[in-house]
Amino acid sequence: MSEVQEKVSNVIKAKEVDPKFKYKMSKMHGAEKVMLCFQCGTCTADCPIARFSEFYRPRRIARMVQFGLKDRLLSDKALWLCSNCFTCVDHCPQNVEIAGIVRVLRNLTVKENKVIPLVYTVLASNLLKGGYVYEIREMHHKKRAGLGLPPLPKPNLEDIEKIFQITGSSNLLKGVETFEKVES
Amino acid sequence: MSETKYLLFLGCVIPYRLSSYEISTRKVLAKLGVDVVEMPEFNCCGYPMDSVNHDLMLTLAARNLCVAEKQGLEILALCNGCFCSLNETNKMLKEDKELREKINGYLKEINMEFKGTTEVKHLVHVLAEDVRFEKIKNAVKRPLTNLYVAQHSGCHLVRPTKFVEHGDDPENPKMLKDLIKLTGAECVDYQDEARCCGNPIIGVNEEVPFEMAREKLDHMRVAKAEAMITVCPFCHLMFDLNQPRIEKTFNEKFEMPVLHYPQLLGLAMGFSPEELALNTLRVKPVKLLEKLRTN
Amino acid sequence: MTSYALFLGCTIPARQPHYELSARKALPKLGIDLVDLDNMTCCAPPPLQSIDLETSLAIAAYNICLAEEADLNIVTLCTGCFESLAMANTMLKENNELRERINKILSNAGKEFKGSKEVKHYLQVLMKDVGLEQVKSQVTNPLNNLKIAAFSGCHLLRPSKLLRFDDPERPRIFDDLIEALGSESIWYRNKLKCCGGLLRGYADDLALQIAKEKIVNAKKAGADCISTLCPFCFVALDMGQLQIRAKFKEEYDMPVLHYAELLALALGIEPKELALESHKIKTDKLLQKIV
Amino acid sequence: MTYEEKSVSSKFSDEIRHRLGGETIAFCYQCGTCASSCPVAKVTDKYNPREIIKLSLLGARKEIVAGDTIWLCCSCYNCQERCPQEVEIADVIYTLRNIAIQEGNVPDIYVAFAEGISNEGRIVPVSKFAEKKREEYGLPPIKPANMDALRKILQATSFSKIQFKKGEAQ
Amino acid sequence: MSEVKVGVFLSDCGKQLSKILDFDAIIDFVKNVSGVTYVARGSEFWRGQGLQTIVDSIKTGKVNRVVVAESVSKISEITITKAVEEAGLNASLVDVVDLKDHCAWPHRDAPSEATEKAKAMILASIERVKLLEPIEKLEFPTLKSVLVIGGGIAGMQTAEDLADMGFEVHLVEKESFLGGLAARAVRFFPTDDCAICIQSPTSDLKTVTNTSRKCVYRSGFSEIPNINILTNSKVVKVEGVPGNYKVTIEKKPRYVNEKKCVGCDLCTTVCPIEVPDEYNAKLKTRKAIYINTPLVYPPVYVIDAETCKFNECAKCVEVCPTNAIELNQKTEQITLDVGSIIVATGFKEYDPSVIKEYHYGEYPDVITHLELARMIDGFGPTNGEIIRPSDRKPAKRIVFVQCVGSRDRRWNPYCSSICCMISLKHATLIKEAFPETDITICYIDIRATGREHEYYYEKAREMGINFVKGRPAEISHDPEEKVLTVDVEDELLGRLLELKADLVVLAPAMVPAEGTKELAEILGLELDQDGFFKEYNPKLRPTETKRRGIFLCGGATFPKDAPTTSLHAHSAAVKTAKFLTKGKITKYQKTAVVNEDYCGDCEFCPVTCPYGAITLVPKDEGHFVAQVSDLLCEGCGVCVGTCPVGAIELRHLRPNQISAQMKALLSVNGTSKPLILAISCSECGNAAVDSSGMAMMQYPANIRVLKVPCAGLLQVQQIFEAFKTGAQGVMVIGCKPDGCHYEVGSEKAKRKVDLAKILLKEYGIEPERLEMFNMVYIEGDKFAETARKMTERIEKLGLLQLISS
Repeated sequence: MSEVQEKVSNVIKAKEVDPKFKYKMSKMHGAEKVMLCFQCGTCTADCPIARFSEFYRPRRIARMVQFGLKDRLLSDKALWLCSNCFTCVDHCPQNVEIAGIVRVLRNLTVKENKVIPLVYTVLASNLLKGGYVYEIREMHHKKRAGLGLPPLPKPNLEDIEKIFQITGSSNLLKGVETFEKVES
Repeated sequence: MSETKYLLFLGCVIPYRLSSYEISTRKVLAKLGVDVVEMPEFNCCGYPMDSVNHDLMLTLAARNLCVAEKQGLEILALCNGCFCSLNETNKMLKEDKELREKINGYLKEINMEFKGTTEVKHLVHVLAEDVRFEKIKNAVKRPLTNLYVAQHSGCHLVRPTKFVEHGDDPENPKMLKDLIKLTGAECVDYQDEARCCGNPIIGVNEEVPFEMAREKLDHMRVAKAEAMITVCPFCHLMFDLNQPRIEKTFNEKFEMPVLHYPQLLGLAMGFSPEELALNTLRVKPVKLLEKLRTN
Repeated sequence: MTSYALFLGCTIPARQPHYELSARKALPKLGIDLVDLDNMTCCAPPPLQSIDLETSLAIAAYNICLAEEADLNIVTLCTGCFESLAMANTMLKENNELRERINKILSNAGKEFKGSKEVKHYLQVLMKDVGLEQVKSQVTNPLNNLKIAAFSGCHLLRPSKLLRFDDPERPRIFDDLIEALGSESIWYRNKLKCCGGLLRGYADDLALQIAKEKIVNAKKAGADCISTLCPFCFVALDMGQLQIRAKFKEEYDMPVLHYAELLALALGIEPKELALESHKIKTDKLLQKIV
Repeated sequence: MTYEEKSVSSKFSDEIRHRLGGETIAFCYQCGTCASSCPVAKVTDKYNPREIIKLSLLGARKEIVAGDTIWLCCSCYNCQERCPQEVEIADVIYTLRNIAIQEGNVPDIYVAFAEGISNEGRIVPVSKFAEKKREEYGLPPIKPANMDALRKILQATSFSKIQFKKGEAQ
Repeated sequence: MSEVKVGVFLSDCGKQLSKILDFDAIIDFVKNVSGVTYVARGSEFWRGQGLQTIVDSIKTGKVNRVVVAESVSKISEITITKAVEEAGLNASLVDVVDLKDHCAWPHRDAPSEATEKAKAMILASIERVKLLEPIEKLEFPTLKSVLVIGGGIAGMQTAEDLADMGFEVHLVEKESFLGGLAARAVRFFPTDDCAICIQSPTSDLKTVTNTSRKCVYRSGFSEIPNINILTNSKVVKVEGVPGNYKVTIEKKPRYVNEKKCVGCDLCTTVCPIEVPDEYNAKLKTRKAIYINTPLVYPPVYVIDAETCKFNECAKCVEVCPTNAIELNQKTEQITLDVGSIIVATGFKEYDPSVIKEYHYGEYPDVITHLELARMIDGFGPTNGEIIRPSDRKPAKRIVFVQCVGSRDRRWNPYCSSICCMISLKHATLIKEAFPETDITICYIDIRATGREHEYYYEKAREMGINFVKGRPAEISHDPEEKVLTVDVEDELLGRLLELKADLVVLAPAMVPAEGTKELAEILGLELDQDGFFKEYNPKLRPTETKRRGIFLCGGATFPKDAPTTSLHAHSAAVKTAKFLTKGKITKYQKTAVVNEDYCGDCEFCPVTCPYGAITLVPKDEGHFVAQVSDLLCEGCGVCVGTCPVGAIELRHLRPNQISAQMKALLSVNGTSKPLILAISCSECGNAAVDSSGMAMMQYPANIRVLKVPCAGLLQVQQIFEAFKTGAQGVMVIGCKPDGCHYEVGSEKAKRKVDLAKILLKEYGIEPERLEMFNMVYIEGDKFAETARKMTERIEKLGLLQLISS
């Protein structure tokens, strides 16, 4: 049954569309110019990821934002395939920051859909625990000393904790659902 | 006789996995008379958290900037990712008053304030623009003639151009190339030099980054490079640590040693391979060292 | 009496005796004499066109040659047959080069396409030869209470450039003929859209989705039954309903009748003479409404 | 659908244009009227007439001919009717199928059609049961096709050169 | 006529030519030609001392025919002709031959062969001038008045320009009010200006301030002293010739005296008849006596004769305070004498109801841009509100559909060029006024190629207007939800969309205005493949037509935006002024002339003449003979080539001159190669010969060039004559068929050549000896190569054996 329903949704019906979405997006830091995109496709042609993945198409992401396909976008795991190389940002003839748009969409996915790749929760918890996004263990410190390197700077864990709280990030990550892999 | 002094920002990956980069950098900088000061306190640059929450990234980065401002020093970043987030945040907060107020609102909670009095530099910028070529050239004691290497500057050293003001060409980065030439080695041109290594998405997908890195390795091999030179721990991991797995996945052999730039420079300045921690590389530069010995 | 060479095609004689019976009984009542010719073969419909277009044109032309030899125009019941034959007829009449090419092939079978005959669908014959008024006047059992969702099928109308049957976006002929029987021909959403029948056999899921939408639209518009002209549409919508029930767990109970059957009923032919039991969706309730 | 050929070439579209039914393909300017007219495209994203034409024009011969998308057209001619450039889209699809079949990419159901036509002259064979039923209903016996003439026709066209084998195509 | 005395003036181009050609031998040869009385050699003859030599020899009576060997690239023909005329000799008794580019330079590798060819060339020129006859200068008076057809922005602008320049202008408009399509469109892109704004007249009007622009109604346009506005009028007949046309106008009654009506609106308050207002897209009603909007010109009411009950009712007559209403007005016939006519009839929206899947005309909420424009107009039927016509509720979701009936091979294959911008304009205007409106534009390509147009597109995106790349398949109506559904594929998403809309706005093709075809027939103008008036040459002679004195401007030639229309209108005004301003047309009688004794009853030449210069006039006993208008004839000679009986000739190139030149050109060979005659037109063909020489591209000297005005002048018998006279091969060189300077000449020549080939075969001569080529100036290399190849071809064929008859 669900298989059939999914197929019917091949046609985008008017009710799926959130015409206000693009305005909301254009107020977010990094996605301001999304409405200027005229779909030339330079970003996709430039994209090193798109060369090897048929799911990740930056132009299509911009189009979906313009059209207001918020739900489809936020449940699209391909968003997490952007490698942040900024080639698209540099080459866009309309100065649309596609990588910025993708970042905003990722933020929204975390905030509204409460979904995030597992790796980010791991990095975040490391950061909260030790100030570094990777777990620096005793072994690392010993090794450094052995190599004649100075001791690592001490993290201010209190501040980090606070920053997580005031920026709302702690709440964002609370009860978030995780997944491990994104298909390419 | 130190003329230049920076606050060294190590980031997370280097202490976790790539001491070789840190060791070689410290050795080389000391000899070039660059003074590095350790961060009095540290937190992650914020880059990995950008996807989670943009404000979080900005605030984490700004906190580091505040620490530097307090010290009255410019930041020297070794990692492209750290450079990107710190530099970008620094530029944005300086230019965008509204954003600055918002972030300062957060910082107030931890008794800090971003003032916009410092700068962020990458190791490459410090060497090329502050130390200057002349000085480096003079420090080269054992020119690495007859050695052919390929450079990989990585994305965040040159992009987005909007925030990187060091005059390097994002389509064809030259700074690192010029620095390599100072060591006496030849820097070969290869196809798509400015393309990404793929590392940032390795946490969610391995197939695509492996394909990307393989393609780059292939292009370098075609250009007859004997080693690859990086200036970013992420790129280095992608090509060095993952090289055996890439070889296995695609059933090809590259055996391409990947050196941090300070390792290359260090060799030219007369340090021994051991002093530069060349032995800790995954792809052993056996042939390369052999060649240098017989040179 | 006007005589026509009856082109039955493959599906009707093999699977839909109710269609053939009703046509064979109703049409002569209106002065149309149906002649069965020897040697007729497949009309070379889309599936065969998909295999090789040239071959199908040659086969279609072969059938037309038989009619030319018998000096009769062709009438078809199936719209698929109508499309293949009428399309070939027009193409060969108007394109000299193509005609020569096909005639070269036909010469192997001792035939030559001359282009002297017409290919008509029986609705055209009713409309042009018999006339709407004459049909009306022969109706003894008007189907007054029925709301009928006419579904002409694609190949009666399209490609309009070659078939020249009716306006492809605003067809009227079928509806007028339904109304001549005393019923109401209703409008429903996507009336002119395909039933998906040709996907049956290799893309059944898609075919059923398309058919389902048609039935739903007809039902929504208050239809008592769907009327078809093409045996493929009939299968897609009649048999299709059973498959839809199995797959989607949805029941529509929408009778599907060929126009010839409705015509036969209106002309006073007894239902039991028409083999209506070969319908998958039973027509009993509908018949009660008529009588 | 992703386009996998490394370069763009007009070889394939030339081939199509020179075949019966494929003449009009190059007029296409990708307005998409066909796709939005298509009942099949409405229910599946596997089939899109505009994309098939674009890929053909770009020269993705292998992808089109060996793929299964071309078999999803249900020949309703809606696209052809509405095309502002008068591209005979349904006919172009037939042409693509003709090419595919010639190259041995024959869906099983077409093998059955072909067998029907070459053995009995009908694509839907009449069973003994149906014959009997007809008699009961008082319908005349079915007249057989002239298989001799038909075989000669099939021999004279490229039909005879096609290899029909079940289970060949994916 | 007195004795022929030919003077031959040989320029050696500062001794450059004498390095190749043996001038002494040439002079010896020329001196011995009969009729030559004077030979001079110099370094140049087209100016200065050299030119004075020619003048002196004429003045002293030494010569009365002039042959000059001079490079034509120095405009020598013009200066020499002028000097000769001033010296008292008829200007047409001169021939200039180009020894440099046609002989010395292309044959510099074979000097002795070139010298022989030079002799033949000069001989041909001498033989021709001996046969030349004096040609008179003609004058035709022209009237200083202009008829402008069409009162839209193009017509008003051009009328204003001309009136300002002092011409008497009659502006004829078929509707009751001026303004045309533009007035209904309300605003223009890309400036969002009012459509009723025009450039204000610059003539000396004391009452009007001269600012850069003004609303039509306060521009004072109608008060320019020499402008005569005729509304409700159309042209029914045009007679006469350029400079002197007699035009018949039919003026329908307005039933309201324009001079008395004060526009008080009392009449409409009493009028009992109410009908849907077509002008306002039927979104409101109007009375039988009405005015389109308050801002129109003339601001005078009009009675709709189809609905008014006239004297049965006459309530308006009773109430009118100025007795302006005159129900007994009748249709008038007005005749005007004008020197020139400007067609500014514009274009209109195509009726999209033929595209049935869009249901225009069936669903009231499917409308066109012009109808939408009426809603956007603050003075319009909805006071600027955008509504659904079906229930007059505000339209919150609007879908625009581009290319409705244009770029569509079933209806109009061309791109109407302005609709993309109209949609952007309307979308942004609506979005500005009602930001909550959701607007989607479905397009195939957005064409924003004009100045500032891209900014418009950018602005539209920035405002949040949706763009869907895809042409909708169908618009359907959901009676329950009372909304329209637009089925479209968003190609860039690769998805099918079902857009819901309160209002669907179609952007129909723009097609020629009503009555274009009829007017073209009245004026004898050609229409292009899309039905618009055809310009003479869109690049070089825009706004002109093949009929001299008749000009075009604005949308009558193709859909145009307002700035382009304006530009076009100014251009037409300048062209018209240039044509009329001298009060006369002066030209040499270098025209065709008919020998009435041979001519009779066939229609070949009048049909063929590209200028309509030939008419058939009755002669005795019901026979007709052709008559050439010296005014209209351009002297190309296409008629000469067409005449089956040789009854028509050019005064300046009679057949005997051609024969004499052929004979002379083929009299001397001097090379070992077979002689080939290249008959070239004076335009592109000869330019190709020139340019090959200028670039010193080498070809053999056996190629002899005979220049004619147009290749279309050629007759089949002349090709035979060439072979008879000794040519082993014949090349015909003309312009490219679509670039022929006389429209049809090149094409006619090709037909002659094809026919001649068939006949040659009949006579046993290889048809390969004859070939037609089309070349232009930049193809000098092609000429040289063709000449070489043709020589090789003829060499292979061997000597031509003619059975002398």
